[in-house]
Amino acid sequence: MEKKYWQSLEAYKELKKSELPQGNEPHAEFSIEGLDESEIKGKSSRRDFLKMLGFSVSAVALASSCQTPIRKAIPLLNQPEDLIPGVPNFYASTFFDGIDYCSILVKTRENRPIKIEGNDLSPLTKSGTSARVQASVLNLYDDARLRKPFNNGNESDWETIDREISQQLGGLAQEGKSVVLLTSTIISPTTRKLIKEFREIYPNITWTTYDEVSASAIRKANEQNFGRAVIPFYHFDKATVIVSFNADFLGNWLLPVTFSKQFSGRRKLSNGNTDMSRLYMFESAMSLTGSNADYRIPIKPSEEGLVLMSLYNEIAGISGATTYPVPSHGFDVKQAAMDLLDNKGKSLVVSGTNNVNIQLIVNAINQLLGNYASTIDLNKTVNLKQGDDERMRQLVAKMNQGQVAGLLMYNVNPAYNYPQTDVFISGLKKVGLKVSFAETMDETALLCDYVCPDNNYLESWNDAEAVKGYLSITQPTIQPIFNTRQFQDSLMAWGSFGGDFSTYLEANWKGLLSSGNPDGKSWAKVKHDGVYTRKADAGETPGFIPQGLKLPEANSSGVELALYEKIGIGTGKYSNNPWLLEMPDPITTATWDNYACVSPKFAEEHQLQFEDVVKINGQIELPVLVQPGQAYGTVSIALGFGRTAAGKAGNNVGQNVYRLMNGKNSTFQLSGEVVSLEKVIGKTYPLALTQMHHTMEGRPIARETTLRDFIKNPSSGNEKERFNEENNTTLYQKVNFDGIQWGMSIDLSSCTGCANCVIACQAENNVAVIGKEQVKNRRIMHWMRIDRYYSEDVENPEVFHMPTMCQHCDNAPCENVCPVAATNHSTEGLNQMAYNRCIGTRYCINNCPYKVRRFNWFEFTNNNQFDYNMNSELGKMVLNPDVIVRQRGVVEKCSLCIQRIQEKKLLAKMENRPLKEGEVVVACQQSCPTDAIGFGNLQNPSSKVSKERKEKRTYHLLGHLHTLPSTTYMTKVRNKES
Amino acid sequence: MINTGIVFKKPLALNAFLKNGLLILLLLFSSLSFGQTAEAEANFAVCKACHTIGGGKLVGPDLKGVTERREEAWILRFVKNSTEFIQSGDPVAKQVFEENNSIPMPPNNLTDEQIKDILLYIENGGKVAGASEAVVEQTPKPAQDELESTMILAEKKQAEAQNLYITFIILSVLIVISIFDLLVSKILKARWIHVVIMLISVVVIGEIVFLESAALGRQQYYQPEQPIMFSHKVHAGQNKIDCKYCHFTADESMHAGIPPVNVCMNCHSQVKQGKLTGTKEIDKIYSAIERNKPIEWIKVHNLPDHVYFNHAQHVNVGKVACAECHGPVEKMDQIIQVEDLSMGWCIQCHREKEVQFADNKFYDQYTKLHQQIKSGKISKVTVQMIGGDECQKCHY
Amino acid sequence: MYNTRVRGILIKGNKSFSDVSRDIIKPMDDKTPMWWWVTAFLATGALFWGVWGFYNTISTGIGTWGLNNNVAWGWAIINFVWWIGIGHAGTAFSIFLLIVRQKWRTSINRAAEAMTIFAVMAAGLFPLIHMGRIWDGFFIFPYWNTRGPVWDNFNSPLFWDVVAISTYFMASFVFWYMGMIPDFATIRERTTSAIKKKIYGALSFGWIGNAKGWLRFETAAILLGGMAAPLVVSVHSIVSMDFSVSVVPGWHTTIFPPYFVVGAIFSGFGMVLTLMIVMRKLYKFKDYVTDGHLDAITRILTFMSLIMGTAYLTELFMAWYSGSEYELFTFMKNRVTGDYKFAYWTMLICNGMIPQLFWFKAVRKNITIVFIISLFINLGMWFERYVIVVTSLSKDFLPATWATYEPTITEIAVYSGTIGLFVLGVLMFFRFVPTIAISEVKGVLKETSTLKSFTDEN
Amino acid sequence: MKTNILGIYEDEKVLTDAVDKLQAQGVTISDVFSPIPLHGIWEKLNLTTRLPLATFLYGAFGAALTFAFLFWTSVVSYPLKFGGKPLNTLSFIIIMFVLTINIGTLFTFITYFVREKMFPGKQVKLDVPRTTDDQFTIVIERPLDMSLDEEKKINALLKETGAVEVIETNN
Repeated sequence: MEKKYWQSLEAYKELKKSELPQGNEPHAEFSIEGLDESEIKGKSSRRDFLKMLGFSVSAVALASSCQTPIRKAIPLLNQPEDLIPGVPNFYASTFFDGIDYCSILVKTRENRPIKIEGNDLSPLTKSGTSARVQASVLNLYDDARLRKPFNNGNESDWETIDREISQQLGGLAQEGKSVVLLTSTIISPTTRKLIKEFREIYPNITWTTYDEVSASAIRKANEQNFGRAVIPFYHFDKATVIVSFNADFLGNWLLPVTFSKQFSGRRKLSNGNTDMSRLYMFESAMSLTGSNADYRIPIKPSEEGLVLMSLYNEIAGISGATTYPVPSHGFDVKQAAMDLLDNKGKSLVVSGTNNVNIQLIVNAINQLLGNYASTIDLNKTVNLKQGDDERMRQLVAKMNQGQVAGLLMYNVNPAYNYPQTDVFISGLKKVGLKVSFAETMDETALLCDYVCPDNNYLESWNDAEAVKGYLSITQPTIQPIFNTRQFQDSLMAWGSFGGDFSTYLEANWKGLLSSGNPDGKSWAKVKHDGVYTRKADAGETPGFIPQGLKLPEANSSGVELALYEKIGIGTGKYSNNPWLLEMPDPITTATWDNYACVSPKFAEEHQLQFEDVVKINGQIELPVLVQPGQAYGTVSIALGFGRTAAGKAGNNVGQNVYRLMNGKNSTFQLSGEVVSLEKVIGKTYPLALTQMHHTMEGRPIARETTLRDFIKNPSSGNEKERFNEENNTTLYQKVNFDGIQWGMSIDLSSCTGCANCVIACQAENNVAVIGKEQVKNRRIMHWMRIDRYYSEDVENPEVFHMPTMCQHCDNAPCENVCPVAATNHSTEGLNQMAYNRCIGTRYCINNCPYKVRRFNWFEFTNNNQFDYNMNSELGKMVLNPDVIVRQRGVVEKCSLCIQRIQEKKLLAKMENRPLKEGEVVVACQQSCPTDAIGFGNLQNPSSKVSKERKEKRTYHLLGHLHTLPSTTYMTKVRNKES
Repeated sequence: MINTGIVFKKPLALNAFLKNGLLILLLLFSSLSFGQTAEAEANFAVCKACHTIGGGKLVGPDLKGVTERREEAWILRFVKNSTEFIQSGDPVAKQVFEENNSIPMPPNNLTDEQIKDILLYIENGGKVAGASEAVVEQTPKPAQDELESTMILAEKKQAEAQNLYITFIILSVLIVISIFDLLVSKILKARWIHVVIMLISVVVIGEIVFLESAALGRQQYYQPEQPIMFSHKVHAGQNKIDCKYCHFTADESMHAGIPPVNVCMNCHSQVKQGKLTGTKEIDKIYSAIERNKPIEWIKVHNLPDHVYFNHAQHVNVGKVACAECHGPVEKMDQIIQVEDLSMGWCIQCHREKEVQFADNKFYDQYTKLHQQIKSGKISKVTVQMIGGDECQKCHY
Repeated sequence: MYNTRVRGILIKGNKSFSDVSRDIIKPMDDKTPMWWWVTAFLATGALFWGVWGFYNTISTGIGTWGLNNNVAWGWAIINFVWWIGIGHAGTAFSIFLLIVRQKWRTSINRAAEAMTIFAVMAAGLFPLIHMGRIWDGFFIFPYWNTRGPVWDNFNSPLFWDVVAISTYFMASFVFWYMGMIPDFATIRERTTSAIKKKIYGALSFGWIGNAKGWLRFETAAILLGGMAAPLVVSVHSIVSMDFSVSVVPGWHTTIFPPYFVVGAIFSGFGMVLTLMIVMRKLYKFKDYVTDGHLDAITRILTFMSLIMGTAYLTELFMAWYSGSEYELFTFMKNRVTGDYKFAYWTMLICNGMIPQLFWFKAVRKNITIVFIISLFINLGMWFERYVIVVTSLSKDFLPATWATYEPTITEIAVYSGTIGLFVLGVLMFFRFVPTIAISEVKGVLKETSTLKSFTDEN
Repeated sequence: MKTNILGIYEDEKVLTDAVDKLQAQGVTISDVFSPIPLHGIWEKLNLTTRLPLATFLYGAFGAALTFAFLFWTSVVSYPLKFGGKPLNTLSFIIIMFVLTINIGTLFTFITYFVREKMFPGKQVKLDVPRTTDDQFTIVIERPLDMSLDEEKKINALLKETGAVEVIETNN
């Protein structure tokens, strides 16, 4: 088999390289486990530790102290040709965990994945990723991962497990007893084919798909309206007016990375473009999308139907369609309706509520607006969220009736996230054969007879078709670290397929590529690119079958509950990922917890204060977080917390609120439940927020204007910059650069605050995780933070997201004050920080007006007090060997990814050519789903940053201080009337 | 008397510079010549392990004039897979095989064109076309002398390091004696003698302590025992195997790389007996393969963790000869660290070393420096001038 | 002689030269009193707690303090500046008053200088302990090294601090020691104990007190004093530049150098007052440190307090006058009315208002009240540094980063340790060194005693 | 072998007058010991010191040395850029100012002891120990060839001028 590999993203020779070794027996020289035992001893935490594998080094401290320890250099026994120690390889792959989809490149060093980058060849995600995707690489090195298969809680081996399960499955098949394969959504065509074939072998097996947060109502509504139970593909890039009801399409809903690309692409204002889409958001909790809306209207869950129906009535009234009576409510939807009508066929109405009635109204509006076949593509279906809540309910009922003899569970954790966990668990106890494929011993796996740990996706072969026609490949980038086996291989073993899944996949793909392959892409090329687009037959949009609309049942008698997914933790799959746990929520900036969000007015009325503990429904105790923009009379709580069997970082963080889901209708809904909320007198619970002050105090920090003003005057909202430029004087000569001057430019108009960059930076630069207590002490280590400011109305504020990192000032205040010259300026305009020179006076931190410098308050490596990935031999595998792990007592900060700059400079020198524009791509910029960050050479007049710098929107943060930052920001433009 | 890292560096660095200049000249010529022959030279590096061109018989025969002795087609077949060729019953091949102690030549996967290029290279007398005799023959000589003197210096300094401890002890004793005399025994009446002795001793001891503590963690003249008595003198010196044949990633990676066993096996699949150690040491390679365990070499040149050093930058881009940092490896049976690898030593070179400014197109973007060269303001561009002494060139 | 007329008698009790020697040396010869042991015990306890604080900080990290990403300097720097301020008294007394020919300084300057030495030692510990990597602290000295050699950043006020404070310590110590040499000789000649004779003999450097010796001594003293005089101004000016050179609103202001210098002398005199009242009580030095001396100090304090008040008002005015929203916020919203108003008003009342009570003669004459006010001054000056360091950092330019600061037990321990060190130092000074400059007192004794009849008559 | 005649006084005023009187009588006073500095005496004994000049030179040397060091390190040896400031910055003034004082003070201090030949632990034997306490001594050299008359005259003069005691010591 031949396999191509990426040297790096662009302009790399396609080299024929040997395949990564496959199979289950780990090669001695590749096995991280092996190294774990023999080589990595003692406190080798720094770069030398990281030089391991291909060039592993171990230090043995001698008994006599003053001697330098002996370091061993252990070469590979046989060095594979594609492995050059010290040079990264990039493999195209796909991230899919049952919920989120992303096409990615995996950066490996010495055959060890260390970073996820976006794949720019993907037509769907276009080099974007999300924070969860970025953090997924750390899951590979999670200590909680199972190292062996388990049989009734005891360690076992694959032969025994295979023998016993095959036997039992065979027996059940003969008896004709019902066995259920319960999986998360599977978008892999090959896996689906495999499951189909597997079920042919065991005809008694039925297959149920379960999504903890489902979208089955959309499928149901579309079945009623179009006769197809599908989720259509939405074109946010084609929509001029978007009205969203609780659909957080920039954060969680379906394909957030794709939608972010589309949405922000439609709103770019560079190069004289003044055309911008407009977003209306009706929602209960402040979501990431809501924070980016031009108009945001907080509504209670019970009001969603009313408002939607009014919107429908407005449009129908003008279009001459049937209107329906609506009880009066306080919301005016006329403006939205007019905007939509003005942009017929170029508008989009979406709702994230999992309620058929709501979705039927949404469909009716979109139909009236003629959006089908223009902004909504019913032929290009989205394959995510295939779960059917009704079938899941039936399954649980059957289990309780004892009708299920066997249950194989892949990538699901209903014992944690099924809304009625107790019902599920009691049902599970009645099941005879219980098999889990979980990677870790999660809540469900604990209850199973057999746990057959699946490989991490970075160790697996797979494919994915998130959107019909858009396929991508998952390929292993590392040998399985532990004695685990891919789910598909397990099925093949039990179905006696012969061979393994990689050959099965290849065979399937060869067949797939033989037809409908216009470019004639080879299998090798597909593996190289990671993506493949099948020729799509245009297909006709099916006719609309009108349905009678009715308002959903709604209970508005008390405090209404609106559950939501956090940008970091999501549904709780990655609750043991310290990066995600510590990622500040883009809206609340809270880390490490979930909490009950209430509106300021509500809080005042109920005498609730930040960190007061409330009891929800008399059972769940949660701290209060007063959230501006939260709909009055509602309370919002994030899902995904309160895991009890996630691992050392994620156990017992926050509270599990899945049981508060609304199951009144046939679907499980995040909102709609009415809860009681009582204050626990005298009890508080500390919350770790990274930002405690939420307004700008009238300072010109994040600048904004409206589209109308911007068209009239491109520098509107940014008048201060001109003033500063004209009035700045200095005693000193301007810094003179030759050849290279690095600069960054951040478009606040594009940035949605999704925090992908924060995690990308953390992964790239070995940023430490410090735990809740230290975050609470305001000591977060992230080099990049996203400042979030509110303005205007406290009940419904306007939101700014402002990524802030080291500005690399030419007149840097921090440089002047360091007594030991540990920080100074480079000829390339970088503010350099020499960690090993730093003695930790922290004067630079004080004197940095942007407060972007971070101090190592403790030793964060090999310290049991900070028991996260850097305290585990396995967890440290994720560290980037090009970046040193900082010692206690030194100051660190954004280096503009100096290691990437140096790497690309070296490459250019080796190839005897000048550096190309866009060649050096920094970590935060690479995977930004909205392309808000630009980076390049300011001395090159044709570079993107140079051009953006000339734009009228551009300003320097705190420019009046005359720090001359190399980083500039561009005014946020809101598309609203005033 | 003590290596300050600065005082001693001057002449050394100067020598290094002279020597580099010549080596660069050499490399310049080679890069100017035809690409094919340059490649041939690289490919011939493998052959050099057993063959010479006019240097007499090593393991295999002297290849000088081989194109006249044998037909091209014969050579092609032999080179590609000699064992197969011999077994096929070719009498000439068999004869050659037996003449050379029946040591088979390992098969190669070179293309016909590549082999032909090598032959052309051999015909040329082992020189890249275009390079003049004088350059090749004469330049290495002074350089080698320099290296030899470096070697002597290294040994001398090693001895000096020994003396340092003795000095330290003697002076400490002197201080104690003079204090004793001053307070108790009072043999010497002239007190200024005590004062002078103590002052001088304190200054010298202070200097020793300062320099020794500066050298803490550094390993100049470090020469550990290796698991295999591998001699660079034999391989790089006598057999003239190119450094980059074994340390083959030095051109493209930050690590020069310790060769994996399969590189050893390229030659040692045939060469099973060493001149000095017989089969004892070479057998360790085979045993490593049998036990499926890599050889655990002791790393000699260690940099602290906070230093990022990239071999490709220096070897490939900067055209720095290996010996400039590693010393005369081809004269060492066991590798010894010649330089102290201190930051001062690095910086000193960065200050003096000239960048391949005109030759590498990467540097085209430094327009102001180019102008200065044109206007004659500066004669050369050193690494320092493009920011080579800045923190984040090495520390990140 | 005009000063004597104005001031009245400097030394009371019609002392002869040998009376002076006997009185001042007596406490050194007496049995160590009980209060000494008790205080020393307490101070040692505090010192040990401080050692724990040091250990905790060095072994675990600066994270044991209450600092955060925004407020990166806290108690350590506050206390550092506070101690340095206190350390200004010695030089101010010895040199400023020497220059303005205030002869009444002679009874106090030795103690004040000793206080300076110990205060600067206590202060010097803070820059050390507050370093993240104390084991690499030697990087701060621009010594010849094998790293290039790489030097220091001479633009950094912290580097200036190192230079200024070590110079100040050295100059103060040298000046202090010079002054003690004739006194040590006096003890050497007076004592009957062989050990003391040996020790003080060694310390006296072989002083004989001949004319040439006195000439050189006096010249050297004036030269050292003359050179140290600009140091009094420069040291705290440089310390103030730690703040004023930065960009932080509330720090970035040109008034800081004079404001700090005056503040330092103010706090130093405050501490001298505290110490002198204690000393004259314990050692019955009322004849040497007379009510007149205390009165003089209180008068100076009144004036200093006025300057301090003016400086505070000027800051507020400048904040308003600058029109900078950041400055305005820091001063008006954050300090005067905001979260830190307690600290701000404590500072203002203790420094600007309470010392104004000294306008009343009744207050000046009542030593108890004077003592209490002197404590208030010490407290107020501590709060001044707290206001400057913490409020400015806590809420600076970007509201997103605003964070609050609270000290931890470790920081308090370190502070108490330095207090312990200071007190212990002062106790040692009380015990083993003549606390009043004998020869200098003798120098002024004649002038005043000859005028005794004159003053008595009036 | 010389001896000294010592006149011991108990009051500085008396001593000062005595010096005047003795000098008027043509007696050479070789030294005066006192517990306090006697400012008037120095001129009378024609004593001067060049310590101020030395201090000035040290200061000048300190300033020059400091500037040379700062300039060499920041501009020549290892130039590093800090916050857009020129390499040769105004900040030098502050360091120069302080180090000038530093070097001046230290060297003055050392010079004083060198000139006085004083060092820690120096053993001295005072003829009149109370000169460090409350007595003043006038020292008059008595060469071996001095006549007894003359000696007597000096003794009488000393007594006359208020000496409480006159003694003779070997030197």
